[in-house]
Amino acid sequence: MISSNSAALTPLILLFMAISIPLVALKKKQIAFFMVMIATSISVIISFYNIFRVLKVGTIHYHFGGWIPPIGIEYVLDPLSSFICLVINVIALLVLIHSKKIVEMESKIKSVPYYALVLLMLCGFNGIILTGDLFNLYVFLEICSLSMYGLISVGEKQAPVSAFRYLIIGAVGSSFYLLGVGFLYMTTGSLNMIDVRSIVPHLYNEPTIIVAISLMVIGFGIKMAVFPFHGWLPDAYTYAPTTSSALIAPTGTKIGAYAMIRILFFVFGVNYISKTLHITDVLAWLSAIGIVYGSIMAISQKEMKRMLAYSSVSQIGYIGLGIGLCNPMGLIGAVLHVMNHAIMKACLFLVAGNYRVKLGHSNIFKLSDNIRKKMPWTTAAFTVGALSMVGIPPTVGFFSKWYLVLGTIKNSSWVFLAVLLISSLLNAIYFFRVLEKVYLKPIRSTNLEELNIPENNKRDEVSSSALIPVLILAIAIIVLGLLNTIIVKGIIDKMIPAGM
Amino acid sequence: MIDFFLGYYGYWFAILLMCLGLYGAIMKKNLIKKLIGIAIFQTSIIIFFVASSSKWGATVPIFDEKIGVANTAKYINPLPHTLMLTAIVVGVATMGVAFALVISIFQKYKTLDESVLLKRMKKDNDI
Amino acid sequence: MNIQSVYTSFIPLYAVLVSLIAVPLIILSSKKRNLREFWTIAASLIKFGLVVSLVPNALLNKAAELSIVEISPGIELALKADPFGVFFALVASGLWIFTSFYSIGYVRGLKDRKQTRYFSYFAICLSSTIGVAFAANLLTFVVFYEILTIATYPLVIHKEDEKSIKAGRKYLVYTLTAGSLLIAATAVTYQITNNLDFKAGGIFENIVLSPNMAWVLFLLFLGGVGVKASIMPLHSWLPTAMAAPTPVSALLHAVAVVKSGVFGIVRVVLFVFGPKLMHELGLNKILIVFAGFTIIVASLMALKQDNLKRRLAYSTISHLSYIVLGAGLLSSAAILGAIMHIAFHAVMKITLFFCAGAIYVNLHKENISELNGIGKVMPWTMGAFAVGSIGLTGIPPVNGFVSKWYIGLGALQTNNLIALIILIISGLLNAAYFFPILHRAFFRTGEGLEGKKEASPFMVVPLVITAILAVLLGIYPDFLFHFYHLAAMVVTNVLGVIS
Amino acid sequence: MERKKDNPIVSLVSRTVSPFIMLFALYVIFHGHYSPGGGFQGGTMLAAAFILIRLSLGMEISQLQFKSRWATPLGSAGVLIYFGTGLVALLFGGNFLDYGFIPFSKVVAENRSIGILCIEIGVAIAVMAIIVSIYDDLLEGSSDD
Repeated sequence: MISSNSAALTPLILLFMAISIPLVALKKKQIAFFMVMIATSISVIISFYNIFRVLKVGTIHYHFGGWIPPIGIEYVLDPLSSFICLVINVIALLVLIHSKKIVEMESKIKSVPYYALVLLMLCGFNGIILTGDLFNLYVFLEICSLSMYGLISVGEKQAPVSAFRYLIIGAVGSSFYLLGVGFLYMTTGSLNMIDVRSIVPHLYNEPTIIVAISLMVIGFGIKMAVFPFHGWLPDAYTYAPTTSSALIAPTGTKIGAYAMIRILFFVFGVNYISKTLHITDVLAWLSAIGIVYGSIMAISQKEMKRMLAYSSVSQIGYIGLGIGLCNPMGLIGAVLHVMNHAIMKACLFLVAGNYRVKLGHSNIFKLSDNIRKKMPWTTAAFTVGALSMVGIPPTVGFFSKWYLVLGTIKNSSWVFLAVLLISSLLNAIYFFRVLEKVYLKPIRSTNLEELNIPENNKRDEVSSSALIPVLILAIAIIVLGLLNTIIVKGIIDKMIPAGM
Repeated sequence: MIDFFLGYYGYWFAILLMCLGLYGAIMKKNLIKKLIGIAIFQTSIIIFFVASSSKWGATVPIFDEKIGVANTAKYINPLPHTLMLTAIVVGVATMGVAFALVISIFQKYKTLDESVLLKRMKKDNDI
Repeated sequence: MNIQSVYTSFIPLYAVLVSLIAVPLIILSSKKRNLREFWTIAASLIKFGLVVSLVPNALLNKAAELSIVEISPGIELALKADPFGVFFALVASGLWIFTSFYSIGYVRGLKDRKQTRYFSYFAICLSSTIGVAFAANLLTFVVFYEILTIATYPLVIHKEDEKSIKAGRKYLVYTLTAGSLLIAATAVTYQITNNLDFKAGGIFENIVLSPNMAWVLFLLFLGGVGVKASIMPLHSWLPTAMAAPTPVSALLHAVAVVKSGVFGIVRVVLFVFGPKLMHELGLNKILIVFAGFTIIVASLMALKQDNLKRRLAYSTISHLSYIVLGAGLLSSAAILGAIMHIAFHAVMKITLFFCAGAIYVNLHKENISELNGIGKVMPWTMGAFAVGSIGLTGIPPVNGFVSKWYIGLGALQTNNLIALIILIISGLLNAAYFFPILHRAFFRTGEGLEGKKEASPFMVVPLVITAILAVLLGIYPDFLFHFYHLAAMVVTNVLGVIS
Repeated sequence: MERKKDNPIVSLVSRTVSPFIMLFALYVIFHGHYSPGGGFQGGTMLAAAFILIRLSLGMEISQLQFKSRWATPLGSAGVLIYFGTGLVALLFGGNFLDYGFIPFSKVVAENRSIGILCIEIGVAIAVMAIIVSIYDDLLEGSSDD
């Protein structure tokens, strides 16, 4: 039974837990956390199981209610979806382990509805990833967006405003997508992705199709926060509570990226997108601008979470650029960077959260080197993450950069090559700024007579539940960097769409 | 030419509403008015879908002896309507969340006017 | 071209890992300093032993090879101890032993803080240097090269004062930019050839390459490795980075970092582009021009430096360009001389840096104008200094003469007289900026030197040994380490002629 | 939030109308699967009936009719009914939501109709509860400032 339904199980289990939390945890609030743990770990196990099954037997289709598509809704497990699904669930599990103490500490958060929302969002993510139906994708998109608004809004004082801004932009975005679906349905008469894929080639010169594509791309561009549509992101990430930002920053935008890949390459077809409409070129240019813009903005920030948010904007640019290059290496780089950036950003945001727990702030200019003496492990993890963001081998960051560089050279698009290299230097600027703060003494206190004054380098590390996930992520950054070829050859090579 | 305008009046109406809603969502300073704009925008899309599936001289797609199964032309395509049912529910949910946000904004800042709001937020950020 | 045989062996990997394994031990024993220093010494000795154990096979032109893990489809993180790699690894690991003894004396003499961080990053630097030496393909080279860049940064800013932090920033800006250029160059190469394994005679040997592409690519490579090799427009981080403690300058800025830069250049010239292509497209002209310019200008700038370490830094810059020049001449003798100069210059320059450090720790003097009469106070130190400077000037019997002789010979082989003239002029300039120091030290009477004695044996013994080593290598270049044979082997592999 | 409760016309009309609205809502729900209508619409009507009482007679009285704190659990329960139906189908070897496999009776078509009815009921309860709870939350949100 599991094996026959495993394709659909992850969203179902998450949904089930999400709606049963308010009932079960009505009396005892502590149950909520454990239910979340159960749900996420089960979904992680299932997604592992799924990915291995996909690698063994190939693409798996699951028909809801036994209705055969295009009438019924189907879930599709192909290498791409199973891979992204796995990444999202694992990151979510780690972040939620980290959230144990944090959510208790944040006074504003009511843990029961908070965790229910978290699970609902994860259900939305899994649904978006797995579904093979355009309208169903819209529904899941709204589910996860709505829960994201909720998760963001319980943060600091400014949080509701940023969540509201996100809501306005996000609602417009998803409405655009819905409109695109409408146009597509009007022309093709089908909502099933595979069906549409088979119908669309006969309608390539229909203006309606072009309208549909552009509407959908705009909608996902907003969800994915590619350059002109990134406005909602920095505030949302900055003011959201630690757990929310650590949960949304690595996963939320990746979902948009995934949907973009899915729609562009697997619904409309590579050649049409790249050769006829040149939408990918537009995407690539926007992403390139976003890369530089995000890095430069990140340099000018003094709040760590905000800096990380802007660096997310630029990293999303990497993914968008990889998609826009529209060649195998570029796609490998993009998909690999979806994983890598999820790991790095989760690590860095959790570190920022740990700093907030111990210092009450994460303002870069207030950091000093006794924080390293206080929390050596957290700071070490931050260092690893930072080096990976800069792209120092053998961390994961270097290798996604490597594949993207190969992709740009394959298209012999030197501007993008330059952009990639420059952005890694800009990353170096704003991350080494933090590392200097964290590792070096303030300048004046280095004269000789002050050296024999004992400093308060008392260990004050965060609790293990908050530390272990960070360390796991930091180790993963290096290990996955060295083993990236296994992933690339084993999984990502299999998801290169036809005609690329 | 004329029937290009008259023949598609449903779509024209939807487009009109759409522009109206976008204008409201973007230009209006009051948060509630922004929300009304969003609502109008979503409604316009619903109208668009329904218009796309409406048909003269056809009835609801429920089996009817007088028509029979054979000539499906007499039935309206039900799918867009069901989709829009879902879309309506989604819209309601969005509105619910949005109003909750607006309330908490109002409790924190005692205003719904965006310009005033931004001023007060700036004061917070400086602290 | 005599064929090069390959056998699998873990020794290169061990040689890389030894000092990495030492790092946690050093950190754990940070409280007990003797134990900590013991780990450093042990690691350096073991590493040297491992490298030496590779020499015999390298002399038989058998390369130990090991591919660790595939880091990109078709490209492996692979180590290969070919004669050239063994040569460089021998220099680096051998001088690390002296440096670790020396730095014990140095940091204790200054009662320095953060010695643990100092020693651990030192170890990391060494393993990445050995990795650079043994890298079997370009991507592996890039990986270790970047690790070296990052691991050096904490040592440059070790003093943590305004000056050194600025120096560190400058260092990062230069080297990281270079790193990105190197990555770009590597990627382009991979796109063209689909193969990144270093090959004697060049990866591009049998591949038609459009001249424009080749020029752009070569300039990219030059930008990538030229920064660490501090070719003239890209040199200015090196004098600034002299803010680092002297042992760091000694090892990293006379041996590890800059030498991995020139090592990279020679790799690129001989093993990526290959002499044939270089010659056909006239790419070596670029090298000769840059190198000649650098040699002369750096020597001139060294003349007007009063800070001893800065003067040494500029002399390093000019001597690095000797190697680049030799590689650019592309004749057997020149390449031989260039490769030997990697080792010989390292020996001499590390002696000089040790002397500078000893003077600084003992008398707290950094400027040449203050060195009057210290020859009488620190006879051993200044004696070693004299040996080093004589060698760098290129006077027999010190080893500097040998390598310079071969480079000159190579210049004659390609009857490239300008290069020869450059060599002669720079010899004179070397004399001009070194001998005044000796004159001050020995033939002038300084004041305020009463009761001052020689520096601690920890520091004096290593520098005396290196000085003696310099002389021995000058008399008998093949002494003990077969530097000459290894270099000759490389030349044979690349050019297929016995020089 | 001060308000006049003793407005006879309003209270009388709303009291009289609201049961009929509920009745019609139930009709819509239970005929949803073979005629226009269904869970969403019926649920909304039910909610409208409750909200009418809340509007006209104020919180105190309407709490006797339907307590605000029931709303969230009831909503979850509604979704659970929906979900459970699908799960039962899954347990009996069909795909998720494949009512044909739920053994209400011998005839598959009958199973389907009963299954969809369960779904409609679940949806109706959920929608009703959620809309009412949205109303209540907005009310208290606006009242406690």
